[in-house]
Amino acid sequence: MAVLKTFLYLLVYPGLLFLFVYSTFCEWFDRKVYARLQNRMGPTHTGRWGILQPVADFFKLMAKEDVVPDAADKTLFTLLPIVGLAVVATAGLLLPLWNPSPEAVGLISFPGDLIVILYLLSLPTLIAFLAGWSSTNLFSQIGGTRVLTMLFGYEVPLFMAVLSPAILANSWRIAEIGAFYRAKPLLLLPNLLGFVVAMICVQAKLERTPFDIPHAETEIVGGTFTEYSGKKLAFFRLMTDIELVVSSGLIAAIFLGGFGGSFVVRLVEFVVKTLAVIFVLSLIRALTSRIRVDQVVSFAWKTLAPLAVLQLLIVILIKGLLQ
Amino acid sequence: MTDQERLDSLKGALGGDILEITNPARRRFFITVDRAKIAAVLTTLRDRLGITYVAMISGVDEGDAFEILYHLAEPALGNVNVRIKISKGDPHVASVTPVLPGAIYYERELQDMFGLVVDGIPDPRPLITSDDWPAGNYPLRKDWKFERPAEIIPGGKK
Amino acid sequence: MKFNIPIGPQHPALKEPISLRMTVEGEVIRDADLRLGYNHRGMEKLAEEKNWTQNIYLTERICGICSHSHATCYVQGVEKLMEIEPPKRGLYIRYLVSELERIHSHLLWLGVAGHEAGFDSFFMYTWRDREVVMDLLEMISGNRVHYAMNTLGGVRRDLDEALIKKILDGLVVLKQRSEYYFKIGASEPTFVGRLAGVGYLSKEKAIALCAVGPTARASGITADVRRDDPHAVYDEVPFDVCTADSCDVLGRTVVRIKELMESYKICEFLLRNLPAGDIAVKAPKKAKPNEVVSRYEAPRGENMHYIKSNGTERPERLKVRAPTLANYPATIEMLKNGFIADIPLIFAAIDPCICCAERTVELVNARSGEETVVRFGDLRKLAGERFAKSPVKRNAVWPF
Amino acid sequence: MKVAVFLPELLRHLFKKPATVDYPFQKLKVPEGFRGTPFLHPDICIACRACERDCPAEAIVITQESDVEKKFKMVIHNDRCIHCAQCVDSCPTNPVKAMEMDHLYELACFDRHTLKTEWVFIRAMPKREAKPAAPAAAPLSPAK
Repeated sequence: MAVLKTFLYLLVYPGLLFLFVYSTFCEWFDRKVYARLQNRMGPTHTGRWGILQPVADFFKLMAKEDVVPDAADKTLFTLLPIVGLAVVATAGLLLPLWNPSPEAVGLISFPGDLIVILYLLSLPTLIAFLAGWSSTNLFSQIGGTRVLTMLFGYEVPLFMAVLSPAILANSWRIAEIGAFYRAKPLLLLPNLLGFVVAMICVQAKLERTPFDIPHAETEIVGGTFTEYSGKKLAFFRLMTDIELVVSSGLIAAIFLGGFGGSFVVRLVEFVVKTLAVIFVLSLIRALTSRIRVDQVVSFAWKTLAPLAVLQLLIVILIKGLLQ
Repeated sequence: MTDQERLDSLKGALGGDILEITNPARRRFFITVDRAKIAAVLTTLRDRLGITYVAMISGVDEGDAFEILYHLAEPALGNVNVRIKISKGDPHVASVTPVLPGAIYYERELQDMFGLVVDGIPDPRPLITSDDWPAGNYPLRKDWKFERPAEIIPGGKK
Repeated sequence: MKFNIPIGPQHPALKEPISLRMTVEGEVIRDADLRLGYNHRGMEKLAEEKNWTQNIYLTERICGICSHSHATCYVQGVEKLMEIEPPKRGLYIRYLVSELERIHSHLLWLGVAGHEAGFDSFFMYTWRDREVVMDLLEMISGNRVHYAMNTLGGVRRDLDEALIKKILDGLVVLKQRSEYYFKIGASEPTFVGRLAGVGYLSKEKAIALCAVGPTARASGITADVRRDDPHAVYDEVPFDVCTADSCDVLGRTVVRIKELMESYKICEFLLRNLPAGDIAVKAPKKAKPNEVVSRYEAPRGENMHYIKSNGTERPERLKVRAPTLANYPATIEMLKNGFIADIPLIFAAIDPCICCAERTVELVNARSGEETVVRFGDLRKLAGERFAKSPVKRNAVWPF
Repeated sequence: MKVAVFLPELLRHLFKKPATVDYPFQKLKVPEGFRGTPFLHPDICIACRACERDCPAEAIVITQESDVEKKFKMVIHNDRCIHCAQCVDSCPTNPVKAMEMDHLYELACFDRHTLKTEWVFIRAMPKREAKPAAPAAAPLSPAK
């Protein structure tokens, strides 16, 4: 029975099925908001208000011809999308959706899961680099190097910004951080700076405008995923969508507090908070133009990193005052 | 500046190099010069009248000879067209790119379309014809005819 | 490490086929080479086989964006050859459409610049507002792209009072919107950061390489055929030649926005001073043997047609020089020492309108890494082999 | 340096009606005078072939069916037509043109043969009092 239950957890909720449904919904939401901000209609055709469009896109891609370049390392080329999807889906399990009570320490909530989720969120970037590099296409390789170059820019500020609320809460466990801020919602305010830094870094991690440099279509065609097609591309797209859900869920859990309560309330709270984060991310996407990769690195180290350090200082000072 | 003054300044600059000069419309001058002197004439026009802009080079096949026109322009002078004649037996012309670097694409086009040989051109690759374009086919010569293939509509007649 | 990247003939940044081959070191471009000939339709040869009337529509189809420019350039030349003088009202309407076309072309360019810089919201807004001028042109001429307003001896459609009112109203909206973009686009930091200092072309180089249009004007050259060699109505219309001194893509953007403002003024002037009378005179079927050089300031720069007649219904020679060809040498100069990320911006900044050649394929052989030029015939053979080996057999057969 | 200058403009549009329409389900009206596809009024046509000669796309073909009857066949190849309406301008019939343009713009189809339209008609005689239609001089009077 316990095995069956675990399978249900992994496959249905909060595992693959839930992540698939919710991430496609989030993609639809992102596309719709982006379109409406630009005075367009966005997806309209599939389902009510086009709500099934990302699902339709996914299944359409699954049915397309799958081409592997002759010169590519076939094993790596084929494995990467699956590994990528597995990594982000695992990260999705760690979201404080399922097991938010600070007492219940178990498989998917344990001290230090914050570090694990951050680590799992770094992996897709490396996978994107490997995907670009293994497809032996000039554009993919340029895209791959750009992915890595950007990684050096935003990763450190993101870690510092995400860890500062944890330092204040004195815990490395997402559920406990959530519980701490539920108890003292006013302490969310000092983390505002970190929230802004984290939002920008997540935007860069998700490779969305102004940081969509690795797959800037007008410069390097499809970028890292130029050679990918069919099922593999569908997996990569799903990976990006789940990554969007997980990172916005992480930010929502750490920076946005909450009320707690029954399962349904918690689920609604999660959905509202992540959609709010995604809305802001879409707004940034519509608001800016793509910058160059050298501008990203200098912006990250000259602006974001000092701000993140400042945030850490603020948190440490407040922590000292509280004690 | 009136057209008469422009005409005078052109005559003054080029002097004996002009074989014929006409002014058919406002700000339009057609000068005929000897083919050997084309680079020298354009250098004079550039240095003495400040004409640095070559708008295009056009050619007409006149049967036994090519008529090549260098269309130049200058804000004050208007449009100056320098004409040379090249016999088909000896289709060589000197490159003007040392004088006017912007002429390179038009000279390559001349090579493609008329089969002229531009001597001293820095980049003699074909500009618009494909790499497997059959040699000796120069589309804008009057004796080059293109047979239009019969129209085939995919799907066949109902 | 140096390597070659092919941009085009098929590339998302290019709306038309052209091949740019970049030699890059890391992200910096060291050298650039240009290959034309993917879109050559043999129009100059074809024009020799069509009569004067048919050629209006042929020249109109040289380009989709500046269709009216080529047709007008051709028509004003042929009218000189035929020695006919179009009536004033016809000329006013003809150049009103010219200016509206300049507005639509510059708005289109602004959107494309936004898209190439990855600023899609700007792209969507400018193109939405471009619809206003497209609708006006559709109301005037009956079509959105190929207006077909020109005929030998005048224009084909008249304006009535209601339409004039509509155009003036539309211009007010457009003016407001453009001023807004000028303010907003110039102060969005990520956008300006992408444009400023990119694609530098010094004034000396621009003169030497015969750059034209906004590309030249952004390098501080005050060249504008409308002022230097006023054709038809332009010596009666007050307007300024817009220039910028920054010699970069930002300068080209500023020049185009300023030109938009000038075009609104010109349109208003033409509409308010529209003379009464006929819009066209009858044109003869044949033209006496003569030759003419016709110049016209298209949105992208100077358009030049050389037309030679031989006394028949057909031209002896029609030579067309589109402004983009004149800007290619300058583009190569601009690309050197730029970043890969700036290629689409620099290339788009000359507003390329590739109406040149066809039939060759140049590609890097991905298997060996060697660069080879594959002939079209070989490529077709390769495709055939691939098709024969392919496990899935399609029953549709391509008819050629 | 200002940051996020586009923000008010973006947010303003969030709840506004979109500028685009849901095309296949919702169609915009084309203006009066839109140039669609040319068609023939076979009862007026005098078969002068002015349209055939001036058509830049060579989309109009007129053939005589039989010598005695003055019976003509006209085919408009809509797959070649460039919708310039020069045939309407060239048509010398007065006051009603034998050639006219309709307002259709959805011309896509699966088979190019379905785009051909064909008329077989007896040539109309030019009226005595009207100006004799001279095919050599196509009038260039503008369309309304």
